[in-house]
Amino acid sequence: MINKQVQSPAKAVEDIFDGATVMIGGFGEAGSPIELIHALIDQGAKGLTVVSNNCGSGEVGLAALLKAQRVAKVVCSFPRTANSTVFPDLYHSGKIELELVPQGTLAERIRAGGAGIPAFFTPAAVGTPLAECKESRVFDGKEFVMERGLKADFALIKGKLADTHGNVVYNKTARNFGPIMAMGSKVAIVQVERVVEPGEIDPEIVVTPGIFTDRVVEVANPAHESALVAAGVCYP
Amino acid sequence: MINKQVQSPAKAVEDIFDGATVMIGGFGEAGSPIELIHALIDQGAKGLTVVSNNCGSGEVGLAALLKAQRVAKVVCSFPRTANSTVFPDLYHSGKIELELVPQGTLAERIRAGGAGIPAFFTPAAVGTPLAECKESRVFDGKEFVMERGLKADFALIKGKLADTHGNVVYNKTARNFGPIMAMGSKVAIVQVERVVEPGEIDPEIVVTPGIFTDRVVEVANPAHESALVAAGVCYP
Amino acid sequence: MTQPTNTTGWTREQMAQRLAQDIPNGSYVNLGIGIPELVAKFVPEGRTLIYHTENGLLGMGPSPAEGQGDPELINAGKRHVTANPGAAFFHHADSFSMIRGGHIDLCVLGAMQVSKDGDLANWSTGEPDAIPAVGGAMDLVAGVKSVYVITQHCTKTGDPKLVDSCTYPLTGRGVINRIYTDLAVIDVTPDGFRLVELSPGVEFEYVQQRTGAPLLPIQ
Amino acid sequence: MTQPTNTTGWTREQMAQRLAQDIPNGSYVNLGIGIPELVAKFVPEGRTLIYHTENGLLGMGPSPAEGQGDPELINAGKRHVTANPGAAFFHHADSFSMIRGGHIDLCVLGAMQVSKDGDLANWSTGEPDAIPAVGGAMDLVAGVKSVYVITQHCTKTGDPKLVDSCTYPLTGRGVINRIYTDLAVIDVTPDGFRLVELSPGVEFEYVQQRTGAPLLPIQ
Repeated sequence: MINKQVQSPAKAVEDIFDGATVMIGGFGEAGSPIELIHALIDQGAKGLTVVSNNCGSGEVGLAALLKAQRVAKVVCSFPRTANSTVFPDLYHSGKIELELVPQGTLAERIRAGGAGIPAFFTPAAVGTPLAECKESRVFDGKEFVMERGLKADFALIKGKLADTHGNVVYNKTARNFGPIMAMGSKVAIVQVERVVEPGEIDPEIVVTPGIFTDRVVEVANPAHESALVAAGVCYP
Repeated sequence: MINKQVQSPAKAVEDIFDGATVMIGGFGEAGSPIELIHALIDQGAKGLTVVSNNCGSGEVGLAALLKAQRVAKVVCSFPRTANSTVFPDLYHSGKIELELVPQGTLAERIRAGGAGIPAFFTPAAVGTPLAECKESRVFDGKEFVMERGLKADFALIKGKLADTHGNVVYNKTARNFGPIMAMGSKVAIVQVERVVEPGEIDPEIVVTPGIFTDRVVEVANPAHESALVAAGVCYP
Repeated sequence: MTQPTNTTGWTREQMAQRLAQDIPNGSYVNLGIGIPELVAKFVPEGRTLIYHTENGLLGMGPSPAEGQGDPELINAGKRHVTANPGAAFFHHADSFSMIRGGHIDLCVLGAMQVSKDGDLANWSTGEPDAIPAVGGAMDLVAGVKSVYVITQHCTKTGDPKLVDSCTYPLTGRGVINRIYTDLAVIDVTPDGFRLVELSPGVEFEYVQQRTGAPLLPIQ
Repeated sequence: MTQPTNTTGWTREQMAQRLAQDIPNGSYVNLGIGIPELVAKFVPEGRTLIYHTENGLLGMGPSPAEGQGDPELINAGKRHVTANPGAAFFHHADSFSMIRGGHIDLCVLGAMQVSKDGDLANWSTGEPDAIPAVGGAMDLVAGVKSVYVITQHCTKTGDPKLVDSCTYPLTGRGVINRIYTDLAVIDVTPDGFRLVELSPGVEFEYVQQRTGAPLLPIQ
């Protein structure tokens, strides 16, 4: 008997420790695991390194986690957002460190971390400030920069549906970083609208096989970041 | 209007040229695109480099292509097969070159080729004869060997169902190398049991997005290698 | 070089329309945010393009009707979009494999500066107080087969955007193939900028004066 | 060291049964071809293991009834298998990401030789006329968290398989954690081979005589 379901977001994130590296899924609001992030705010872990494509908007979800000053460093491709002053304020006051990574390099580093690849070469960023101080090398007459695989202690991910073995399917473009962050993290925590029994998801359509998933938690009606921001919600 | 369907296996492989590198999908008989291989035998291209996990069985499919002496070199993880003397005979008589690659390294090299990654590091084969003469490097105290991405001119792949845009789904463990070979080849040719209109495959369950596929061809009732071998078939 | 924004030449829509003529049927295309997005509206009848958005969708369709959007079906600009028949969803590593692996035929981007060697600067002014943010631009220019820029010929203050060498931080080195501006279509060649076409009523000298490097005549 | 194959100790089934006791509930397991496959039959009641086969299936079930096999649902040994509820299919690069990335808890393999340093040789005799074939063995030993060997203690000609250093070409260096033979369970430790358990009726000296490197006593 294998059952990876946990009963609440709070339970799902209870062992995230101070200083942990946490991958957080989502591209903009699509795929942002808001309920898991809010549970992490409640839980109190601090000094975190967050790996995420963006830095959230308004003062909910990821932006609220930053606002609460729980994050020492973000590894991110696009921390600027129209509707948030949280990251800019922290950045300008020197309260948060930023490692800026091209989006495709970020994705590939996460996948590499999960696939046991310690380093790989990419043409992205060659000749730009983001490749300064990085090892570069010519293959077949073209220059590439070496990038390292990226691993995290935890990942917070939003799926659509999961079974108790941890097989996950996603919703549309909310898939984005979820599958690779499940691979790249030691403990992948996935919130889904519904958890079902093994056998209820066709093995041909599983996107994240259960081996990459450690905990699934049901959030039947997940909030949408844009709706919360429009309503002026500030968490907590 | 985009329509990648071609009318016959013969038409699908007509421009494969002498000396081309051809990736051929399949693990054992599962996913082996027998009808495309037979069309390639009929077509006559020679001096090929074949990238494939195995070397076929009996004297049909891939084994028949080897037997016809169209293949100068195989890049392969497991060329030994219970039911075939074709590869051993060619190998012992010096008529074929073998590049032996660990299976996971082979898969990752093909994916890397398709993903624009010219090289990566893997722990597989470190300290073994297969890593001799290869560059190695220590990351975080552990030794890794550098492997190069692998690209092909063509790929021959067996799917289950495709649409005219080239989106493909597979059948069970016949999926194996198909999706990555579609990525790693310039011209990916996929045989499927049925070609449908765009929209008939749910975008959530597409395994190979159409961008990786160049031609799809219907083979309604594909032969199974084991059945042909059991029946004593020798192609052509 | 500081002069009022010119009122001569193509409008943004006309620039997009001009570019759209040059995209072959069946191309896989990634359109950047801003003017590049306009290109989709002007694809000639009878041609089908397949749009890739790097956040995991191939076969992106137009924006949905007001109020019909799905917050989990968005494009790289985070705007609501739709999925056309024949679409596919995939994760970010697969999406950037399409980009980095050279599977996308064309990418259209905005620019702050393009150099005569095809260098592009479009992600940062390099000002110390700016929040750096790069997104997928560096991956796109490094991986996509052809990279076109669509931009006003000069900045709002009248400075040329086509320059001898970029002063802003680079997005990529030697990556731009062609530039569509309000004044002209210009190729980046091994010899530098070469004029392909002038917008109606605009003369070569007028464009040369507003270009920060020598402009070769139409070949 | 050449002596008849011993008739003392565990049978193949008993070796598999002994190994099966040591696999925790919920483990992700990859079983090699041959004796390793027997392990699945002996998993204690109440424990669920999830079997990975490197050709793209997690949640592999037992062989189907005779004649019920699907030629496109096979395991790494190319035998017909089934898919349990909760299974998933995936492609080869994903499958070896599970292996190389350390996501699989345990791999059980056969061996030609294991050295006191945990080196494994199980893919080639190194003979010049042999057809080299490696499959996924090198990836498995390099990536899986724990790698157990299950093997007869000696070769058919009575030579030890547990050796000071391997004479056959290596599959991996320092990769084996534990060895289950017909005579004993033996750990590979920084100090060399250490006895964990003797099979019933077998004595320490008997095993030591048939082991090509010093055997440390049970700790």
